[in-house]
Amino acid sequence: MRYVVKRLLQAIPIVLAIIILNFFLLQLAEGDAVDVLAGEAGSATPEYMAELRAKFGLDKPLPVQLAIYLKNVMVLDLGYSFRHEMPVSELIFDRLFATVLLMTSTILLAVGFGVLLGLVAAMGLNTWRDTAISIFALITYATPLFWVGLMLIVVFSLNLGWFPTSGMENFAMFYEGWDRVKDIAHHLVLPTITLSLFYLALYTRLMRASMLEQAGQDYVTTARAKGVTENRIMFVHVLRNALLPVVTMAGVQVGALIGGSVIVESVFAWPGLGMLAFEALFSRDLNLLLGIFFLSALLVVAVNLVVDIVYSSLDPRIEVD
Amino acid sequence: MNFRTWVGAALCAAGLAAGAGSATAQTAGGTLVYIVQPEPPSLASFLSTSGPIGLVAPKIYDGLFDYDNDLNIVPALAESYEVSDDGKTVTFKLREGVTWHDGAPFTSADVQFTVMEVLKKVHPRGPNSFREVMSIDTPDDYTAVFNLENPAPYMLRALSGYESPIVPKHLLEGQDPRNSDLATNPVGTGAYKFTEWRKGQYVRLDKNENYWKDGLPYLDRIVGRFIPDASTRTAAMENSEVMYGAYGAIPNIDAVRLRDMDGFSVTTDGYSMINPMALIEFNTKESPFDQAAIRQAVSLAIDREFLIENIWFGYGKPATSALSTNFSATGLYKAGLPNYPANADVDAAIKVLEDAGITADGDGVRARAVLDLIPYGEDWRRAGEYMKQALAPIGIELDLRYEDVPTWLKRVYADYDFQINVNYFYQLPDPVLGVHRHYGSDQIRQGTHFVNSSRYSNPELDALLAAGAQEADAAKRSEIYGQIQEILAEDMPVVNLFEMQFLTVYNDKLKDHATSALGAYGPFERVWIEE
Amino acid sequence: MAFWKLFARNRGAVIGLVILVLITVMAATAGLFFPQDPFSLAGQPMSPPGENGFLLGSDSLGRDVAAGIAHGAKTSLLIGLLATLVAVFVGIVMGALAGYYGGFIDNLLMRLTEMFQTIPSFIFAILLVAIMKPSIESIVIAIAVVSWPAVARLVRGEFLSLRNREFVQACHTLGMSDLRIMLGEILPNCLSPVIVIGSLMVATAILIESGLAFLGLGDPNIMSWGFQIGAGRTLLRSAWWVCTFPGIAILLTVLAINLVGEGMNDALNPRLRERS
Amino acid sequence: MTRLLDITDLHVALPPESQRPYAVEAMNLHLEENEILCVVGESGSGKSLTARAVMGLLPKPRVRIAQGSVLFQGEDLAQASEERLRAIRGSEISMIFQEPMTALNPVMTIGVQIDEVFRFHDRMPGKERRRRALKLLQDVQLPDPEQTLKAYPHELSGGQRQRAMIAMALALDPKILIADEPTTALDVTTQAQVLKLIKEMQASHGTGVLFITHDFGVVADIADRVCVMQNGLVVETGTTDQVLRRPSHPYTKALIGAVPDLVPRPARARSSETVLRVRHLEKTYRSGGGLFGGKERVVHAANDVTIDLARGETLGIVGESGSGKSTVARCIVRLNDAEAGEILLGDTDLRPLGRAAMRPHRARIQMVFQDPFASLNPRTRIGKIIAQGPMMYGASAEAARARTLELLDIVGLDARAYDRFPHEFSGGQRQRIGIARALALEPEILVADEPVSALDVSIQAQILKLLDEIRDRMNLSMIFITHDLRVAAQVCDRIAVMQRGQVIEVGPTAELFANPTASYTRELLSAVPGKDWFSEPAISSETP
Repeated sequence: MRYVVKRLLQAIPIVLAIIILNFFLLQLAEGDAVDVLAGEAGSATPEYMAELRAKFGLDKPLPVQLAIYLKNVMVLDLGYSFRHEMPVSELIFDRLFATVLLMTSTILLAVGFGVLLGLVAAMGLNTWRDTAISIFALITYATPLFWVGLMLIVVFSLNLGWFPTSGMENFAMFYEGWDRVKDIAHHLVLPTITLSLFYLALYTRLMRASMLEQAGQDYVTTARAKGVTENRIMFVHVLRNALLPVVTMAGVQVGALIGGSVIVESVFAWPGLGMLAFEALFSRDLNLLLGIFFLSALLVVAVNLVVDIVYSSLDPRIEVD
Repeated sequence: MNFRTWVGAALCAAGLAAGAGSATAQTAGGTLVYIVQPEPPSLASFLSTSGPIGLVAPKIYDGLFDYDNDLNIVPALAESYEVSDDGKTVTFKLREGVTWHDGAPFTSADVQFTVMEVLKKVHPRGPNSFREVMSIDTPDDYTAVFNLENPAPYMLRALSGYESPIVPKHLLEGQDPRNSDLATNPVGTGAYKFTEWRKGQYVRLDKNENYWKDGLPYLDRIVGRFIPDASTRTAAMENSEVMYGAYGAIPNIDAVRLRDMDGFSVTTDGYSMINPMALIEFNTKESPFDQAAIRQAVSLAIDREFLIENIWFGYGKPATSALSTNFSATGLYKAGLPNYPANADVDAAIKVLEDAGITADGDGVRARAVLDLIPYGEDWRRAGEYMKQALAPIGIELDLRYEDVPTWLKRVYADYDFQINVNYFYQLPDPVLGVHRHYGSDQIRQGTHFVNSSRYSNPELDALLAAGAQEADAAKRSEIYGQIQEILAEDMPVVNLFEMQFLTVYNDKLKDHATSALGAYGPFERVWIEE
Repeated sequence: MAFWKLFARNRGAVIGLVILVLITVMAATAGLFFPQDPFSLAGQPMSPPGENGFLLGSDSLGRDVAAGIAHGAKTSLLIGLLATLVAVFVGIVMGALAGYYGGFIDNLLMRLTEMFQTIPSFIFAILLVAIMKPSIESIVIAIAVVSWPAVARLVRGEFLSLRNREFVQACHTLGMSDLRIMLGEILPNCLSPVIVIGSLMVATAILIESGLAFLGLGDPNIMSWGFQIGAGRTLLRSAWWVCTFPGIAILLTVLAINLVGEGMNDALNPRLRERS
Repeated sequence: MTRLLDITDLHVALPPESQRPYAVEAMNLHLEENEILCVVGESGSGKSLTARAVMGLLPKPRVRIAQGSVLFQGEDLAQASEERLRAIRGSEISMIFQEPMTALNPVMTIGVQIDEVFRFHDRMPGKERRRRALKLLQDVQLPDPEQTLKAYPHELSGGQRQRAMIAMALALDPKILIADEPTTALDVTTQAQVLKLIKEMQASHGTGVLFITHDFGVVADIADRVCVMQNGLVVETGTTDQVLRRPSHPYTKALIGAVPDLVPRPARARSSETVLRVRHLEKTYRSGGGLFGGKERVVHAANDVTIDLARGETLGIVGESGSGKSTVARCIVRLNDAEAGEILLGDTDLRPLGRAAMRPHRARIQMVFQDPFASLNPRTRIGKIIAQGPMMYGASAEAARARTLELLDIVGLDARAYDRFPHEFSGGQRQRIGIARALALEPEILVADEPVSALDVSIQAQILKLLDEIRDRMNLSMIFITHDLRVAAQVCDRIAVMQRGQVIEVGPTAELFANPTASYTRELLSAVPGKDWFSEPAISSETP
């Protein structure tokens, strides 16, 4: 528990720095939320726009705006979205579920499959299985995400009709209860596959290398010298040690994953934070964008915490107290 | 000419239409899922004419009128209207027994409040549409009398539920309409009631059981889905996950493909009130486009057919004047003007340039400029790339600059920091509403979007525009607009490229969705789904 | 020489190198085979591959897809290389300072690195490009900004372990300056892993560029594979070739770079172990 | 006696690109019940691969048995199936390794790792397995066996880990125990304990032990019979007494001759001039802790250390790992900053000097490092490594080159070394290069930190000789850090013994060896392996 608190305290300066950095970066962007709103509305007088700016607090000097924002963030008030006219926290929490769902399923699939493929490849080193897995991993990594996404839609939604093309739920039906869970799971399949294919390669390769490295360690020789079976050596001795770098990598990847999902969210109309951030950026919805950066930073910190705990449970040398 | 008009004929027509509809045994019930793209910022159609709002809000709010596909007035909240002989008083007889979604009765006070306190004050186009309205009298609950300063025949074209939604006075009075809860929680009199808006996913409207048209709407529910990626929208349409997509939701190229498939159709109906025109805006205050000759040359060098054929896949009509040919019905459009070739005329363009003394340097370049364009999608990018290629042969070398919406808006309309800009405008049902804003000196309004960013100013034209706005006589009006178009064909502060034809792609099971001139911006009360 | 021998032992790496060389040659000779501007409207729009004189077909405006791929190779490789160079440079400076001096400097620089790793990187790249306006420069900078932390961490780790090596301490006892120790003694010894990670970064940069282009954030004035894909993605269902061939080009390049990177890893790393 | 193992004409083939075709060639060897056979040799002699060949643990297919037989109780292990070998390993033949930290799986408890031996060879209930594991841990004299079962390897000390390994190896009472340098990574006192343990266990179980080592001291202490290997060939086999006292093969003779004598060499006259005075030096290391708390660990690496170094003398600092001897050395050359005390070089206190102020004094104290592989930059040519020092202090390129060539000659290297890279040299040669580098600045004091502990014994002798020569020739004063009392006896005029950061005893080498005052010094001296064999002047060896 103390460890958790400590980690969270350590994260505070980082999160603040992220907010401040992005706050000033966004000031460099031309135009503001009012321009966008007025542009979308079709027409607006300069007086009206000035009024709007005053309403959003955009007329105040920058340091004051920042100070106000930071003061509010301290009490976890993320402010009001200019464009959506609702509290940022509400907007984000609406999307958080979808993001966390996609992220979790992607990590599980990518890590799970990556570990499995890496394992198979390492065990059949230099056989056709190893080669096939390596080539598969490389190709999935090298294929642009949106291409994979669109192709999966064409094949699995249009031609085979197995999965819906997009969205998170069936909006014609509005299922309840278990049916809804099943419906969401059904919608989750294609985006998860698309997103995890990219990361799959990473974990496969890492796992393979890690297995090979661990297989050359002295303790493996010891285990052999004890007469332990090869299967146990692989699946008990080596596997657990080989997983360590994979777990570390999974932690590092989380930040990238939230961002990397923009394209997948766009292709599959998945209502996640990535797309929201994208739209917020292009509508100069400062509060919303900063809120997303804030939350995703927290998310990364939280996931890393989980990763640390998982790591320490795998590796007794690391202690979390 | 007598301006006194009863709408008996229109009423009759509406009745016929309804009768014809009922003959084909509509199925009641079902959910329509249609594409709303992008996700609207709010549902405050009284504050914003933003496209996606238009796709949702008119299902919730009614206007005084609706319009059929031939732009005839169809009564809605107003059962009939009467225009005085001098054209300065318009009396609307309102429908009785209409209630708001929250149960409150709809009365003339709502109309008065909406126009005077909301539309005239905070609607983007309201101040223009209702500029002549001085006051509105409400002799009784179901009569609204508009007192005008000058006759405003165009006003009657701006009374749809999309353009001028009637909003509930009891929910807005005493508040700043720009800050009201109504924006995200709308309450109207329309066929559907607002139920839920799941950000990033959909907005859901359910059937209004107390709708004033008996037996309507047929559908139990309509759901507007937000799907950011165009290819995915097409796939969703193909997979029947959505049944309706308008305003280019399905890219033209895919629309063409779907059109040729069983079960899907494409229509260009439903956009006559919008009248969109693709065009080029020039910065007329800065070299090189401060000379009319070079602007004419641009117009001559662009192959309008090519644009339509290869970027919009055949949907569109080369522009031939400052006004759309859709205005020929009202006699305002003038044909046979120079400088609007359907196919590029490079020789003519070069001759214009040579005659004006704009000569090429050693590299064959006469002028260099940066082309901006409206950041509203891939088609426009293609258009920009095409223009770069099309203008090279006449010695105009373009660099392309694609920026996001706020940057672009600020550059063009606030900073005037541009040279040549591709854009599109809605000409709307009357030039006063949609066209004047491009050209009038009074429309050089720095910081206001979609007005005269060319900063073209011509006193002669200003006078003609003023006259045209008030002229009630059709023949005289036609003559005035003829002159206007002639001047613009020479000066070309704006080069019209082509009349856009927006596409609506729909599943063939979806019926009666194009009964209104508003099309996708219509109320959808008669839409039904075949089993 | 020994490097080549080890490298050549990895068949995949050699294949990758051959592909990479071919792509580079294609980029260098694009002007020879396709003298026309790749943006020029060369003929019948939407021609399928092999028709109307288009080897790989033409796009919706009648631009030659093959010419675009040849000319785009230059841009894509350039973006990949430049972004990597910038990222590697920044990463080395940060990582070297942090790893060498440790303590407060290390703490500060690593917090900074952590910060950049905490920001969702692709969104951040989008943000940077949007702010700086889409152009080659802004894309390169954005990619570099989101890529350097990985290099910094790697270099820091290497410096941390190398700074306590005896040969470095020997330099201290000679009274050598810090800068000279960092540049002359430690850096050359941690270049191998940096080269390996750098090679993979080139591939990632090319992918990021295509992703940015997909979202409409490419440089419109310069032909690149990302541009082609962005321009062709709506045609995917009607004219598959417009977007598929550049996609394959990206795939091949990324694949080749990865293979070469892996080969270098194999060739460089055991040697490093053996020597130190 | 039963013959347990009979190796005949064993050839272990190396991969094609190796320097020689066979790691082990035409080996004939046998092991009897209840005996300890030491296979001794220098690095690269093939002794370890012999052990692995017996266990069937060669890194196949690159290294394999090409020819010959390994008969275990009549069964040829070279032909045995993998399944059969697995059955034998751990139950009939078991093995312990050099580095107990890496040889144990870091993420599994000792208990689980011991338990595996039972699980894979014997069907017995969990309770019984646990009981036997506890018994084993008691047998190898591990404190608190209950707790140890639950412990992870990193929670034990080096000696405890090796004991756990031994427990594991002896779990099923194997006929043969193969021990591959099991004490090399341990401190001398721990080594003595572990050797004693192995011997006791062997005696009580009647095990045949194949003991691989490079250390003749260990051989002397433990072996019944000895087999000497050189470059894959067995050059001599015989009883311990035969081989150690009457070696027949010249290589064996040379090896034995190279073992430093534990009897100190005759004392030399000590100069009255003191060049370096270290006074009350303090240095602590902190780990953990930091801004947000956590347990901070403080190690007092130098605690009130006071030593003097006279001109021309060699002062040895001896102690086990963690005693702080290296810390003191590094503080003197200012690689580490001491917190308190004085380091008086002449009249200058070096301790408080900043970088710039220190620079003029740098050249006066130079250092020779332990690891010949890590102490030379792999990317720099030898010439530059040596010449860059003088050049930094203003020597011209030609002068530096001339000086470098001269130094190469002094340390016994060819002038052609100038343009080569470190990896082209052997360990001993590299150490010579390191010495040349240190001499390049013509220092007054040379600090040598375990300069020979990574070298084979024959090379060791050469380097020690070189250091001696140089000291005399250049009138150097030397601080010599070592853990090896034999080495210290041969090179040091005086010795300071360190334990836990403190100097517990200082004195002239001969006196200190003869009459150690501190009990720890006595403990160290008594733990030196083979002291009874190699202290007697009667040994027939060519003294270095």
